[in-house]
Amino acid sequence: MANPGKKMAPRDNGAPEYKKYLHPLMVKNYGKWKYHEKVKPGVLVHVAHSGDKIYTVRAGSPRTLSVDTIRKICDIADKHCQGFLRFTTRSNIEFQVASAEAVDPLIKDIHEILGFPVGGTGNSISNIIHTQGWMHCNLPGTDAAGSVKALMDTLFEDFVNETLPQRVRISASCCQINCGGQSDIAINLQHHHPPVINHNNMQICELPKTVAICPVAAIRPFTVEGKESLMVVEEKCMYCGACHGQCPSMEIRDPKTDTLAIWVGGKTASTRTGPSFMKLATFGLPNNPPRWPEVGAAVKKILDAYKETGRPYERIGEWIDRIGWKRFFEMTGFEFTKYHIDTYRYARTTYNTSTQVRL
Amino acid sequence: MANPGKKMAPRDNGAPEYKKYLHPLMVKNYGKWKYHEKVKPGVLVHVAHSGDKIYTVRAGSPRTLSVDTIRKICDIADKHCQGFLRFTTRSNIEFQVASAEAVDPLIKDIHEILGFPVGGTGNSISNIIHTQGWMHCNLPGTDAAGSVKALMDTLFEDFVNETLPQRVRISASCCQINCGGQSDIAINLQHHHPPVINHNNMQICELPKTVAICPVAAIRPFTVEGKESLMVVEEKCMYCGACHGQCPSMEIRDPKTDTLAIWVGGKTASTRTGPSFMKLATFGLPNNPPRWPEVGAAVKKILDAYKETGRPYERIGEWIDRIGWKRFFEMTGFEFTKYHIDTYRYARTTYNTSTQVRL
Amino acid sequence: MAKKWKIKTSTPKLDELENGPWPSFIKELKTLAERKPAVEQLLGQMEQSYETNVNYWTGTVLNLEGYGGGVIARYSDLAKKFPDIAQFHTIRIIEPSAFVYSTDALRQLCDVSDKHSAGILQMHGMTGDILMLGSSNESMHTAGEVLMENGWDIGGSGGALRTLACCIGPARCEMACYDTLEVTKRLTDTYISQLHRPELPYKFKFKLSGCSNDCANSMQRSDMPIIGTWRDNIQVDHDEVAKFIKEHGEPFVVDNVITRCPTKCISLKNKKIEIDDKNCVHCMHCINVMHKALAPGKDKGVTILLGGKRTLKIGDTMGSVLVPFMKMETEEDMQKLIDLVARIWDFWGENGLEHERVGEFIERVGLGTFLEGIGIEPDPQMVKHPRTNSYIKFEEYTKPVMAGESRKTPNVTNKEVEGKETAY
Amino acid sequence: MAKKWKIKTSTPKLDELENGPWPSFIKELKTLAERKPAVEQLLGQMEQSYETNVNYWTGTVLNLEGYGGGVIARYSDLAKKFPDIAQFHTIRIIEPSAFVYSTDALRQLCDVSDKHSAGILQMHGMTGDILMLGSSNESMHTAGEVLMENGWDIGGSGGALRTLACCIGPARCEMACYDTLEVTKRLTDTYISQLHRPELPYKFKFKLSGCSNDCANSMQRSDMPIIGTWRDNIQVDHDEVAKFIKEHGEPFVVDNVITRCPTKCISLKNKKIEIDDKNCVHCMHCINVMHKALAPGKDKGVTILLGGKRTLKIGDTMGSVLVPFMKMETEEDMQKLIDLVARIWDFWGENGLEHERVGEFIERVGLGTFLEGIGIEPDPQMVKHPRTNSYIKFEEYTKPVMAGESRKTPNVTNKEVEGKETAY
Ligand code: SRM
Ligand code: SRM
Ligand code: SRM
Ligand code: SRM
Ligand code: SF4
Ligand code: SF4
Ligand code: SF4
Ligand code: SF4
Ligand code: SF4
Ligand code: SF4
Ligand code: SF4
Ligand code: SF4
Repeated sequence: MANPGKKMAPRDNGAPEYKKYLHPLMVKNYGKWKYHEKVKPGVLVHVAHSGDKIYTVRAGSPRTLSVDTIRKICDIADKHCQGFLRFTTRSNIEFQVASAEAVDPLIKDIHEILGFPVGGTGNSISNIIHTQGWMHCNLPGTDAAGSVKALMDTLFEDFVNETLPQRVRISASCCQINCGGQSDIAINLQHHHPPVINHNNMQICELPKTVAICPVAAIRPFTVEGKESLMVVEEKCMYCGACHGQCPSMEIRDPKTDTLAIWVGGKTASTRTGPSFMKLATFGLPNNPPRWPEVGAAVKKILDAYKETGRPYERIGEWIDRIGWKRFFEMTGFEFTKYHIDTYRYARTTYNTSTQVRL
Repeated sequence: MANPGKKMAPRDNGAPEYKKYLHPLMVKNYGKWKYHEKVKPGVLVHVAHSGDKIYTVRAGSPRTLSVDTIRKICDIADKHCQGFLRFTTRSNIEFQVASAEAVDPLIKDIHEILGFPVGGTGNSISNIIHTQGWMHCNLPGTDAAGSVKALMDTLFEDFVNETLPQRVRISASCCQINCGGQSDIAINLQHHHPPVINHNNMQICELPKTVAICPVAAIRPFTVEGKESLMVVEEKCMYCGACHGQCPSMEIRDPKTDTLAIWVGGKTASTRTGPSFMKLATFGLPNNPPRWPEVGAAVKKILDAYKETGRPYERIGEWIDRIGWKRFFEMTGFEFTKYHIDTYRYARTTYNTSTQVRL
Repeated sequence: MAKKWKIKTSTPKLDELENGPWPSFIKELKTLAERKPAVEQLLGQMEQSYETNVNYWTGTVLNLEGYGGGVIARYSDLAKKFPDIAQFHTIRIIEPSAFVYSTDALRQLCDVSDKHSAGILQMHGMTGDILMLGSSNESMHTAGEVLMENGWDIGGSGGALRTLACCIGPARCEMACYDTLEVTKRLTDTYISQLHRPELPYKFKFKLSGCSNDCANSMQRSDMPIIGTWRDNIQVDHDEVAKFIKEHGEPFVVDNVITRCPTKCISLKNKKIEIDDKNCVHCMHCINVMHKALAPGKDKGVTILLGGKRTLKIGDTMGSVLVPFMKMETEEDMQKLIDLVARIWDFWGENGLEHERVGEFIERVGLGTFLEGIGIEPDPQMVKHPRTNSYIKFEEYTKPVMAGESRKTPNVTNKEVEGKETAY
Repeated sequence: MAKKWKIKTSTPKLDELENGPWPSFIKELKTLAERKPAVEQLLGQMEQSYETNVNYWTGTVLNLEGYGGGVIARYSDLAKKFPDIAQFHTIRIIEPSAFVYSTDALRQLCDVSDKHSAGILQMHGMTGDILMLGSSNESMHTAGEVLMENGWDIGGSGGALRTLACCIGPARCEMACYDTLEVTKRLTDTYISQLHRPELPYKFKFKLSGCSNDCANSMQRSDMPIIGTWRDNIQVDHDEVAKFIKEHGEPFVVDNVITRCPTKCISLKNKKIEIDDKNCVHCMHCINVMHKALAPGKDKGVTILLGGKRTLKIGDTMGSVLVPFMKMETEEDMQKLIDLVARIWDFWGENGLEHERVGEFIERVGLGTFLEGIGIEPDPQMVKHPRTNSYIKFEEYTKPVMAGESRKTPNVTNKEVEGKETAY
């Protein structure tokens, strides 16, 4: 056991040896899979060239887990899965078994011992990826985990069923930095005005760095009551918050005016239409803990419209491209405002430079 | 007759009364056309709801016409077309007759009296639109009309026949300002270095305007031997020539280094894929009067590749989009260089941000 | 009229441009050179350019007195050698809509050109004007006056409105969705003063096409493209559809019509064409291919776009949608259009920088701000898609600066935050 | 281990997040709160945030001595009220490739977390790390040391390389075109020092996906996406194609496969699938839909992209193609990749500004200049299309300025032109 006072000796262990952590069927058939099939929502079977089959049961997870729960997860994996399991890139838990018969008893234990749902495969809404929020980050204006929990309750049926036109990925982030990243539907917190500066608390050493970080050169050195500080040229500032990440005394957040925005059509896969950025659907939703009902209602509107008119294999962005943004705004009832029109660097490339309009 | 010395009295005549200049069949069936058909290359027939037919014969023209030739054109129109004719948006001449039988005698006169070819309709290469060049402009680095004449000689068969996958529009411009505009294939003159300043000839009054016109703020006030002048920050300048339009003493042209470039895929119609900008195909072609053979050869390469693999209704830009730029450069033999990669304002939007590559 | 002149200048380079099947502009010039010394000297100067790759024209601003814009003045740098082209100006004459002429009208132009300038007419300039080349400072006034007397007028230059241009439209095209010729004339007449006198931050061009095929090249080459369209259903003649399918075969229709529709809203079911007109974007393609069977709807009008221009300064721009649909039939409709133009010119006129095209202005202030300035509601059809970045400037807080509005001391945020508990 | 603790803090707002069918993170915390005062106080602070919408964490830079990056330090602004979370740091632990675990390994992590921090594990952070929340300045060292002793390692923060992440790839997916798990481990091990110690202008992320489906979200969320592909023909099992068509019908295949191919290079002729592989862009769509009948080719490798990141400063970027194809099987291939990374880090490292992601750097200097800097030939596959503006900077004349290279006196052009004849 280490001595807390002692300086640690640098050791470059590197990545854990994943090979020790693979289910035996994965080791055997590594790189030799032939195809997969859907068994039922939350359950997939992968068939190897050898004829081997591996059944995967995907369970939802709140991502933030107590060690107590993880130990229970391990118990289940020991009992059913030869002591192996994995997590997905969306924080779901995947348990693997070697036979079809083993699936239902496994699911039973997941439900009863963990109380976690099984789903998230195929044309469902998988787990919402999200960020630290008020649990840990220094920058949040909202609690991503909280709004995600409330939203997943609302969308629960779409996690355990596969009835959407295509998979729907959702992310939620607690500030404009957006560590949650792009998704079919992305929720984030928006700032409504330039940073407010706490001149008393100004950390002088950071000033030049803070000046340099502003993408629109809105920050200038400034002297207040003899003390060096900074000021912000309001016309230039577009409330990005980059300075706030650099300097805590540039306060970009404002509990009175910060709101939530919803974005649609982000996609990372290069399938068919290629990756695409998320686009603003609606903004100005109140930051309303503990259950953010307005966010749930807005997401529902998008999903209802998508379910009504989306075609198979059409991701949300592709669906909107086909029906047109006019129809999207009509169907969802969101207002299209001047704020939806881009104003940043590549704004002009987003204008409709054709006569192609729906009338 | 006006007195040359006398100040003219302002008169706002406005546009000529086009109604007086319409062929009688056009007047009668104005707005009541039903469909058209191709008769043969250079000849179209438009059929009205009334059953009337009007035959249009399209003749090529060098655009720059002597009054002598125009009078001959008038003679032909008087003889065959009831005294009416028109020009197209690409400087072709259109003669109109009321019956199929009248077509060939008209063509005979066009050929014999004018020596102009008939063609330019449908899937042909129509007249090349072009600019003033050394005949009149103050900015040219080449003679658009000359290179166009030489090029149309080369492409003559494609004017009088309709054997391309789709219409091909070509334009030629004598400087980077490019009054000729975008086209399926566009030729222009490229500058290779920042403007050279003639300090002796500097028109002082223009200096602030010239400083202001530079899109990249490369021009700064400067004093040479006590005289006010300007200087150019080379790193910033991208040789656009905007300053030269404003101030003749900012000489952007250089007979030793100016070259010609060829661009492809410009399109103004919103059909199918929407309008698109022209893209750099090749550059550095010598500015080689009187017949610019290198330009003709390069255009030929593009057309040959297009003829070989273009599909019906596919404009050049749409064709390249389908086969990919890699193939385009392979088929034409043009080198893809770092200069083909955009460096201007929207450069990033032109990068391939997907895994979609042809291998 | 002018007496014969013997060509003495040798032009070996230019002579090579008399060869080949395409009509030669050099031949045109030589015809004239026989009786016009200026044209011979023009050939001489051009020959020298062909040898040196150097241009010998210098331009300055020159106005037809009382009229303002419309003349492009050129002085030869080789005037010592070629005295008759020391001044060699072009007059930009406003062409009739859709470039239609009676031979009488054309002959009249020829006579003016022959008498008062070099006898060279370019039919037409890229903007659309009739270009009459080769007047001197003096003869340009005479030529101008004669033209005026005969009802012609001259086009724009400098910071003025430019001559309009349009496609043949309803005069001879079944695709036309509005009267391009008439609207072109009406707008020209309405704005004739702006065509003569520079009043705008910079040049402004209208081009009018009867449908999305855009035969007038308006999208790329005009500040305000006005393009015909319709808002009801495409007219389908089912008998003609059947004939077309019989003639060309189903695969042809699938490959060349169905799969080419940008929104995939047209389909072939049981040998019948079905169109989901709600999703049609009026691109014209299916109609172009099957023009006997399909036709634009009956409830026609125009889409109005803004901001197209060539590459100078900010790189090429195309017009972008300003008014997705507007009727263009009655006097009222025309007044609406004129009102719209007024609002644009007012806002851009007040806030645009010198030499700033309207597209550059929109790029600088942003389309949203621009719409607010001219009093038009934002519409999702104006954009390909909404913004992709979260950098929204909520203007209830900070308004963007307009040109001329620059504040000496910038508005800064340096308020104190309310105290936060601190602990360590 | 830790003794039971009685929760006294009331959290009415948070309690509402215990309702509903989805697993509750609040329940997770409450479980721990019963025996961990820090977690109870965490709940207390969060409850206050839920009431005020104010966040109460302040961050500073804190390094695990001798290791550099890997800890995200947090100090509570409410430490007076909640003393046990005065320090509440997160340790970023490098996860195994593709997030696979034995229960032994997981239990080991649980024990460390339970003993030396709050007992909260996030599986996983958005970058891919195992996040162990709730250490103090002191316990973080102990926790770190125990982890190290057991073979774990910690992830990046600040200007360091970040923990890599990859999809399940060959371990359980038939689409995988290369060994994402192995390459992830190899790269991690190779660059472990960069993961610990900030040496780069700013953070750098690799994400690895076995095919274009990009299940690791690499395109949008990593500086260097490495994505599997192939360069020979798609493998077609014609019997399975026939079965698929029989089962789903031809129209389904046309509507969902044929018409969805981005380059329309796949067609259905006489009930047979034909692919013009030269035009296939390896998008995976047809294979996704007909995955029993179609499979990626046999000559597999990777496409390497560069420059993806989230929105900060320049707006979102996606990776763009750097190497269209590269084999990724042998030790040699791996060395090539490592060499490529070295060239990128060298050039960006030398010329990048502080806090400048590689995508921002490329945007600033231009892709062409960047390629030259790292010694890679331009390839048309790197762009959607060549430039559309004529503003080419021919660098034989003027070279772009690199960061740090700013010339005090700018290079100016003020040479005289050779005399031109002037006349008037
Ligand atoms: C398990 C996982 C990989 C991992 O290493 O963890 C995975 C596994 C599979 N993905 Fe994925 N994808 C996984 C995250 C993703 C992501 C990333 C994400 O969700 O954040 C994407 C990119 C989404 C995007 O574009 O924004 C992704 C885009 C795809 C696609 C492309 C979808 C499309 O746009 O067409 C396919 C192809 C398909 O659906 O046939 C795909 C297909 C698959 C297949 C069918 C691959 C296979 O043959 O095994 C796997 C089962 C899918 C299912 O859920 O039914 N997977 N897949 C990830 C599960 C996340 C989860 O818990 O829900
Ligand atoms: C006469 C003219 C209009 C005028 O007022 O002068 C004209 C006339 C017609 N155009 Fe056009 N177009 C004319 C210039 C253009 C231009 C502008 C240009 O060439 O600079 C374009 C835009 C080109 C571009 O996108 O860059 C143009 C794009 C079209 C298209 C769309 C083509 C496409 O991309 O699919 C059609 C539709 C078609 O081909 O079926 C079209 C169709 C037609 C039709 C068939 C319309 C009709 O039903 O009468 C006419 C006969 C076409 C032919 O030549 O076979 N016309 N057409 C112009 C002839 C120019 C010439 O002398 O060659
Ligand atoms: C004559 C003409 C070319 C031709 O041979 O047909 C022409 C010739 C000139 N153009 Fe142009 N432009 C002509 C149509 C165009 C077009 C095409 C069009 O209007 O459809 C364009 C592209 C569209 C646009 O407006 O951008 C065009 C874009 C320019 C520009 C670049 C504007 C820009 O913002 O990108 C300039 C330079 C400027 O405005 O500063 C320019 C400037 C000029 C000047 C005035 C150069 C100068 O600054 O002295 C040229 C005078 C030449 C001369 O000696 O007569 N010309 N110019 C065309 C006008 C004839 C007419 O009135 O019919
Ligand atoms: C913990 C995590 C969110 C989560 O709940 O999972 C996170 C949390 C933070 N991110 Fe992040 N980012 C996390 C993944 C991401 C991702 C997603 C990814 O890596 O796939 C992104 C988008 C991709 C990218 O790299 O751009 C992301 C984009 C940022 C940015 C914006 C970078 C940009 O250039 O746009 C910042 C701000 C910065 O770098 O200045 C940032 C900064 C931060 C900081 C360090 C805020 C700060 O400056 O103090 C947050 C610390 C929170 C905390 O208290 O732990 N984080 N961050 C993720 C890291 C966990 C892990 O190691 O596994
Ligand atoms: S999104 Fe913002 S507030 Fe949330 S974890 Fe990331 S940096 Fe922190
Ligand atoms: S919020 Fe962004 S734009 Fe505003 S001052 Fe800070 S860094 Fe600059
Ligand atoms: S392209 Fe340039 S040189 Fe040619 S006419 Fe236009 S402005 Fe003059
Ligand atoms: S050529 Fe263009 S970029 Fe260079 S100094 Fe002149 S205006 Fe500026
Ligand atoms: S733009 Fe349309 S209406 Fe005008 S000529 Fe072309 S096809 Fe006819
Ligand atoms: S006009 Fe264009 S968008 Fe409309 S149905 Fe025809 S092809 Fe489709
Ligand atoms: S990215 Fe491709 S290889 Fe990796 S898990 Fe997804 S489908 Fe399989
Ligand atoms: S992988 Fe994509 S591009 Fe290739 S054939 Fe299939 S659908 Fe077409």
